Amino acid sequence: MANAFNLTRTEQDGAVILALSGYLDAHTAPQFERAIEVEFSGGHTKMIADCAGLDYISSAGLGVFMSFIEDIRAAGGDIKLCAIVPQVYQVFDVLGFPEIFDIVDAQAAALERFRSGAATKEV
Amino acid sequence: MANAFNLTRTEQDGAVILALSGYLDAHTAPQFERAIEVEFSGGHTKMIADCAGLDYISSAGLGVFMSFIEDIRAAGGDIKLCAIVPQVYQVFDVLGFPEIFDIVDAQAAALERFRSGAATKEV
Amino acid sequence: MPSFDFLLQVPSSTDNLAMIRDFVAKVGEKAGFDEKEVTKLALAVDEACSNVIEHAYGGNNANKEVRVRGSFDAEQVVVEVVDTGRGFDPGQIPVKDVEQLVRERRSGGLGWRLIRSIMDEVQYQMVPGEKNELRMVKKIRKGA
Amino acid sequence: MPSFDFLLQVPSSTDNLAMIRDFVAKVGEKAGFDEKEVTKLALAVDEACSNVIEHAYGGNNANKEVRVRGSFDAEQVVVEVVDTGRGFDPGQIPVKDVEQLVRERRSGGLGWRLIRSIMDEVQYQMVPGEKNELRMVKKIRKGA
Ligand SMILES: Nc1ncnc2c1ncn2[C@@H]1O[C@H](COP(=O)(O)OP(=O)(O)O)[C@@H](O)[C@H]1O
Ligand SMILES: Nc1ncnc2c1ncn2[C@@H]1O[C@H](COP(=O)(O)OP(=O)(O)O)[C@@H](O)[C@H]1O
Repeated sequence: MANAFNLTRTEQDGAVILALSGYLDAHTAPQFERAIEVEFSGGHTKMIADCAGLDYISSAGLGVFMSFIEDIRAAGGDIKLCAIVPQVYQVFDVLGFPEIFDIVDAQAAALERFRSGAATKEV
Repeated sequence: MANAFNLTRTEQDGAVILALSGYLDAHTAPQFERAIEVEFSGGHTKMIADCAGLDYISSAGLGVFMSFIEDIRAAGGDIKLCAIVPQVYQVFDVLGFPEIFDIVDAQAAALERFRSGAATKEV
Repeated sequence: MPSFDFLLQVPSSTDNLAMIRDFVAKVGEKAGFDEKEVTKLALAVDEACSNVIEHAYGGNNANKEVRVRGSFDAEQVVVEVVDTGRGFDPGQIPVKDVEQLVRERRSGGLGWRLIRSIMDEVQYQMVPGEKNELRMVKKIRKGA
Repeated sequence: MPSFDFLLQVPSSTDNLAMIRDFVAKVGEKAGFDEKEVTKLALAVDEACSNVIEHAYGGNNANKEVRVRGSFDAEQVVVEVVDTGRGFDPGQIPVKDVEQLVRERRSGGLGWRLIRSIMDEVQYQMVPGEKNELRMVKKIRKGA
């Protein structure tokens, strides 16, 4: 069914990698929201959302990124996004997310940006 | 879309192999019917319907087999069916097709049955 | 468990059978049927709708509608197929086995057999001048 | 080309958004949209229906219905989303850009923006005591 959403968590070099797959809509966004909440309240502020397997996102999914990013950045961390497929990227793009979020090609590049302490985008 | 049906034709050892794939329903059955008609009127009476790629069949698809089999057998040929996946086989089975049609596991077995001149089932 | 109601209406065309199957399959999944049961449910409804398109409306006709209502609760799935075309009397369908149909070189006559073998209850009702309705019930067997 | 009419009605639950997207995607495919256009059309309707479920009905409620009508001809696809819940005035939706929403730690406020950026025409109509209807049109661009 085109409603399944999946989230797998790994850690690397002090960053939490959340690999998203499937459909992130108003039905599945709460699951993603809880995952970010758990990380943040557990003191993990360096997060990477690996979107390679993400087939679909609606505004409810985008909202999860929006509502956490300020607090995470204030705590010295960031949510970096990587490996977004074109049909999902067009949604981020039309709303202007690339100006606010750090979006890179691959996990390795996201990790590198945390390592090099690349300036976090600011709102 | 779960409506696509495809038919590819090859010949081997004097038999015509029609490989069916996708969904064979009231919408796509006419396409299969024309293919059988073309073979039969072209003098090809040894036919193998390779169902390995067939995901779905409804009674409209079954009807194509039913309406031609007598004439094809009367002309010394047969339609042998092979490689039917379980969820399609259950439809053939519930209607009693295995008692009437020669259904085997694989193309090779179907060819072998034409070669050995295995007795054609009779109605 | 409350009951859940779904409705799909499409133009009378065999081109839309795939959409009807997908709709019914999803209702079946939501009701808790396994993959095999879902496939059979979709087949029964495909047969019913193919009959509506071919017989009740006499072929594809974009101005006529095929209406499929699917609902379920903890016990059963109910699917109703409604048309506004020509009605008929299912009691008059000749009962012929496949052997006989093959001998007569018939390509039809199996749809009703499939519907009856798949569904637990089948009722056909004509409301003259209004609609024809085929109501089919499939029970949900726990742990089956 | 005649016009073709499709209708889907499902209980008000985000669980059914996938079914709505699939339905709309198929209507878009039949109308001749390419994959990219189909995805955008389904997204706009997802947003509209998510709003109905969340705002018009105030959350999942199996007793309320979300109704989606899709139709097309050679020129355009029209999708109407109908509810019988609380209506609203789209003119009152504050226009905030993403920067501002992020600063306010808001998780919402982008749905309408997406709908308007995807569809060519958007009209919202309240028929008090009866229904609310959001009508969205997307033109079919030949060879686009
Ligand atoms: N919905 C319907 N409206 C009118 N006539 C129908 C309908 N369904 C079935 N029939 C009649 O019953 C007969 C048997 O139907 P069925 O078993 O499905 O086989 P088939 O449709 O392949 O002939 C049909 O040939 C038709 O005359
Ligand atoms: N169908 C609807 N019924 C009632 N209110 C709505 C509806 N759609 C939108 N709204 C109102 O408009 C606001 C903006 O909607 P939208 O841009 O989709 O963002 P979001 O739904 O994420 O808040 C909503 O917060 C809500 O107050």
